[in-house]
Amino acid sequence: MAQERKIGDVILRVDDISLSFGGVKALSNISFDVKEHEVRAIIGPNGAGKSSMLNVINGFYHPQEGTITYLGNTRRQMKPHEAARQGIARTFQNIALFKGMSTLDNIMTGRNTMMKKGLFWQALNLGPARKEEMEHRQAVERIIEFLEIEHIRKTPVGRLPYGLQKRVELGRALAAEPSLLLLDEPMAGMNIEEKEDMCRFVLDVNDEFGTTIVLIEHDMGVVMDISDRVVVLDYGCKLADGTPDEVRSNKEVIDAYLGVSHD
Amino acid sequence: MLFLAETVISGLMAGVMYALVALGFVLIFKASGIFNFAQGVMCLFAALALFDFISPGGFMDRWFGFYLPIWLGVIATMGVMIILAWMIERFVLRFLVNQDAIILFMATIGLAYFLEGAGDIMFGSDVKPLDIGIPQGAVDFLLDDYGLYIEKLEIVAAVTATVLVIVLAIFFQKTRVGRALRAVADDHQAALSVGISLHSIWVVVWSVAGIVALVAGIMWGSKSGVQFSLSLIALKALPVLILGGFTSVPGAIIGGLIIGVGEKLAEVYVGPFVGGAIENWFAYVLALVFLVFRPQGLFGEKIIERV
Amino acid sequence: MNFKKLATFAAAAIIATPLFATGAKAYELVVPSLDYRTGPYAPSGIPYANGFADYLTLLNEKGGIEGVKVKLVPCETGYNTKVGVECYEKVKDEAPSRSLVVHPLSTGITYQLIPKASSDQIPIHSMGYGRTSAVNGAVFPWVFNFPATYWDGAAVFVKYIGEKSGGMDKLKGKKIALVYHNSAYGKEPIRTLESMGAKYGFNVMLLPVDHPGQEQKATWLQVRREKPDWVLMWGWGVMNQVAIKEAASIRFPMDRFIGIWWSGSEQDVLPAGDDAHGYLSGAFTAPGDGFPLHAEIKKVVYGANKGAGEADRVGEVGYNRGIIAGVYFEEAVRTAMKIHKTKEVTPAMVRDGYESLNLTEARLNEIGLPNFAQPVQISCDNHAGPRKVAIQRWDAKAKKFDIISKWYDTDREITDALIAEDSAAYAKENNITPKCM
Amino acid sequence: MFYRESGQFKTSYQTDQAIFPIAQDRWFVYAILAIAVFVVPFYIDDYWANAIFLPFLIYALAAMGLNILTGYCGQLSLGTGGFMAVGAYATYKLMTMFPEMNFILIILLSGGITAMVGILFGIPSLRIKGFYLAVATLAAQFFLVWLFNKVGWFYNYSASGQISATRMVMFGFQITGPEAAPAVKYLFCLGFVLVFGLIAKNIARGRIGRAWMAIRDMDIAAEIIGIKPLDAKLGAFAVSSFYIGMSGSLYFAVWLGAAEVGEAFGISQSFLILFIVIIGGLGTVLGSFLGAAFMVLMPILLKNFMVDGLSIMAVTAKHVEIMLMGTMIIIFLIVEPHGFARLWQITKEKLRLWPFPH
Repeated sequence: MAQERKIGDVILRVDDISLSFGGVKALSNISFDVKEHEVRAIIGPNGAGKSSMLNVINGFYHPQEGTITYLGNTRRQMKPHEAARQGIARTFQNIALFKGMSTLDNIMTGRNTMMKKGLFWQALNLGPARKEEMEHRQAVERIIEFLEIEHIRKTPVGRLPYGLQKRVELGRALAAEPSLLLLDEPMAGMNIEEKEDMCRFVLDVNDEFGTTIVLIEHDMGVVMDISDRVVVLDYGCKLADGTPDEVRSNKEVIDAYLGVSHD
Repeated sequence: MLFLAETVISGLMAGVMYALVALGFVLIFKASGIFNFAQGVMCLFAALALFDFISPGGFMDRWFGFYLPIWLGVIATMGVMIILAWMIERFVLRFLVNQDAIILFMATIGLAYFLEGAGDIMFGSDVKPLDIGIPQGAVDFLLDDYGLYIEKLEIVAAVTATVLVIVLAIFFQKTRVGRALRAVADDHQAALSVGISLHSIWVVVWSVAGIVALVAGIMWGSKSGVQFSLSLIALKALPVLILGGFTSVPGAIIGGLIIGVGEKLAEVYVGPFVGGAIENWFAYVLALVFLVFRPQGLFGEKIIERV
Repeated sequence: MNFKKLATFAAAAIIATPLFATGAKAYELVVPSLDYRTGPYAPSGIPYANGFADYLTLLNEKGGIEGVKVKLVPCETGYNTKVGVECYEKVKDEAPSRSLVVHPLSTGITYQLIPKASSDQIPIHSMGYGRTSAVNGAVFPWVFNFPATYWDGAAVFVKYIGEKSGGMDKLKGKKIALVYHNSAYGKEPIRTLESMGAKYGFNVMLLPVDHPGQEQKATWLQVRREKPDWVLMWGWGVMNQVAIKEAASIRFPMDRFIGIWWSGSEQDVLPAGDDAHGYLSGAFTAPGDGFPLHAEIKKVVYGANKGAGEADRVGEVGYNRGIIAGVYFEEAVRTAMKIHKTKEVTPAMVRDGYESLNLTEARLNEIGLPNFAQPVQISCDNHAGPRKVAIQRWDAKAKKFDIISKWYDTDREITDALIAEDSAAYAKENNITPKCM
Repeated sequence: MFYRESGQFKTSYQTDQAIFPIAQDRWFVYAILAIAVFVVPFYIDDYWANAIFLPFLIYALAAMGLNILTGYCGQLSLGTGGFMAVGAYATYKLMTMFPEMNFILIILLSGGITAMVGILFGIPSLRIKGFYLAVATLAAQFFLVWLFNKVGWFYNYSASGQISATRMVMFGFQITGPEAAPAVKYLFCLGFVLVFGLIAKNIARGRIGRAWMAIRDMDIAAEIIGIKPLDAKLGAFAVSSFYIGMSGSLYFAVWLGAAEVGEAFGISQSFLILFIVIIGGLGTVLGSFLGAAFMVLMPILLKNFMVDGLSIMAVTAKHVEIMLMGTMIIIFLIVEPHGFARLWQITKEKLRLWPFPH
């Protein structure tokens, strides 16, 4: 079904990104691009630098070298909240929800950047602030409906099971109506059914909202099924880049995954 | 010039006195992540107990008709502090495992209230001059021959602090319990999984902190008498803590010295121009300014943020 | 469930209400005692509270004042202003007589209560503390602060220094340091000292010490550097003993170190041990238990096991102040009974009693306190009475204070001007038209 | 039995987002309010006002302020006493400089001034976290107290450094000063607390409140979804200080009438407010009220019960009271670390299901 979508122009390109912590090199000279509306996967063994790559894209890590071009703007680093305001949303490998808040409030935070009414109106809870709140509530309710989590709307997320938390986190990212969605292992630790649900949501998001998605995933079956193009990282270097089929037949990739020693 | 030296030395000595209190905080924070606000009251409690063991007319004397020699009194007080540690673990901490840090912090304030009230009921609110034979007054030959004023008590305190730190270092590095403590400090879960009992570790660490409190209590008690205000020295130890880092024993010492010297210099050289009594807030502001540049304190573990 | 909660609350509220109405009983003279037997200042608060309580117990044992029993209502404040106010509100309407007078026993509580008690028509007796300008009874009709004020203390100390220096003109160029508790109380003498400094040409060096004052290294280093000729101290609590110890360490001569009366009780000097020998302080009562009254208290009160404290602590400095506060109260009530010709006096009548108080040496003799304190005569324009202060010296070997000087008069030229200025400012701020009642 | 939600359908998001969505809760709150406004003022006397109701209301207001900072935004502060002092001294200066100024305006301005000071001392929070920040806020506490003690301008150079409130009259009622009727003082504070309680609730459940809670629960994730830490944290410091400043203003002018900075606004004040917040429940407006009620009433109840009820000597009672307060705090933290507000919620949930246990 992925074939029917119109893949657009490149919206994000990273060029020669290098990142190190102290003396440890996390990424070296990574370049790849992401096109509009596509599902782009980043794969690689543990410690390959996948999460670091996402952290660079949304401004949390600041690379020592290289540039990121997003929507025509080229830069080396930015503040995470700036990235968010430009339409980059993400989920996290270890769930980073706001544990003390309800599902509804968590997802509402995703729309915070779009809410403009000031302290004064909010304090009085009258007129504009109230209207704005209701509009956004409606948008969030659509997402809740879409993710099928109506029943846990008012539950504090800290009390939810893992699979549902992952779903809420996706909801929070979606609430920001991102143009680029970064998913860090959205299916880690899930059982088959949950994974299938999650796959469905990811593809639906891509289909219905046309959101460009960059995802990290370990389950090769899932990756090969849902992604348009795949980047393979190993020890912070890019091994391969191409369609799932191309990558699957790449010798270096096979070596890396089968654990053939590098001389 | 001589006066400057005197001020610096006084500051260093005062710093040692602060460090003695800060040490107790560090031990407990390191091993259990608890910010123990009761440390100051523990100093008071230990000093009160010691006084009542060794003094004619004290609690012991009144109830049993005899009192202990100083060395035995010190040992007995250590016993009291260990029992106290056990009780704190048994009746308070055990029920608060895995709570938020702020809840534990509050619990220690509750504990401070309790000990304050209990100490007053048991030992009375009078000022008790604690005299265990620590020399008082200025070092005579320095004052007479060189015009340099240094207090004997503070030299004793400095030596005691040095010995204490060495003993603690040996305890942590060489003994089995000490290694277990360090393991717990590094990673609670991992330590538990290799069979270290958190309960007994907490008892040990609170006991050690109690004994450190006793040492601090003796020093401060000899200096200003044992009474209620002794518990307020906790407030003087806090800037030392943020400067040195909550988890570092050497940090507590170095932090204490920096704070001591800093506040004395400020009070003596800047104070007169702004109306004086600036040393209290100056210590905090010094620590604060320092923190802005090094958020984890002087020797604290570097904070690495992850998602 | 909700109702149950409410019910619990209601039950609790009933307990919270001050318990009134103990049935139809004989008229009693209610006097509250805002003790502070707990907290950081308890060592100073306990002897005073005991002296006051013991004296009133003695009065009752002897049949009360003109046959009317005194009802002492203690309320523990811990020297905390807010608790003090709570105490005041709780006891002020205590049956049957209401509170006839309030001794706030702390500068902070005094300042709180001055407006409140004035509007409730309850006299305040802040004995040797509180607001100095309350000397002016036209502005502060409900407040009494005899037998002396802080400003009198400061003035007397300067006089004493002048005398020891060989005359007031010898004060020129001298340096006098003031080590003070950094609070309203500690700041009291500053203005007096500065005015006197201007008059006599000495320099005043101010050294504030923050609460609680366990660490005074920096203060005494400054004393060492500046080498003042005299050090005065307005200290409180642990600050006193630490200061005395520090002064001894830097070898500051004790006979040039004078504390105000609240820095001059046994609890302030005992912890400093032999170092404190020769330390001076102001006094408005004689120390010791060598008076007939003390013997009587020991026999009647402690003999009947009704003592508030321990018998061997009768006669401490703080204790004697408690006694004299009791004596003043007794005499004020007697005077009130005489003026209004009733035994069922009200607070307003007792105020008149305080304002017309005339306690002579003969009467003090009769009570059993010969040469114990200065005679007191109060009038509307002088609520502070004699305003005389003596100097006492600590003998560390005998462990007792001795009065070593004559009773000095205050410097009225300086203090009266300051009092007039301050009370006028208060009157203006609070729209009071000064008027004698 | 009567506590049931069934039959109450919400037909719009607005009703769903009301403060008390359940009808019985609403009635209960209305009843309490009715008692507070129409019953209490007729029975209140000086003792009830000065010992119980004024401290309760004023501490509740301060606790709301600290709750915004610590409970909602997760920034632990021990500087509350210092910020209350800012409010009080601002009020004093405004009162004496502009005697004709409207008293409500004075209080609001005092809050505003405190908010600015709060922002200033909040700046380190951008770098410093947790207990380090808590200790750093003590710098504010000690510095502010020193400043008001030392600089004569703040207390109009009065001899002792005490400040005392001038008489303020509004609508013909005297609000400050010893002659003010207890009912007037009570209603004045009640008005403030109710209005600003409502405002706190509104802010907390909207965009700004969510941003604070996001920072509290996970500051890094909050930044990644686009919340500016600078705005959120300093905003919390500002709003929190505004509340604390107002409470300091009422505390000084309406309740105490006179104050000395070291005594009235010392570190123990900071701890007291923190206790109220934690015992009441972090991150709830209701908790600020429950916590304040507990911390104000408990010592008085204990004291009156022991001294008047059991005839224990006042001094022993005081020691026992301190011990019991400590013990109760510990027991309470063990039983319900999330405070009274959570306890209240659990009770309601139980009630909803009653008589079935689950």
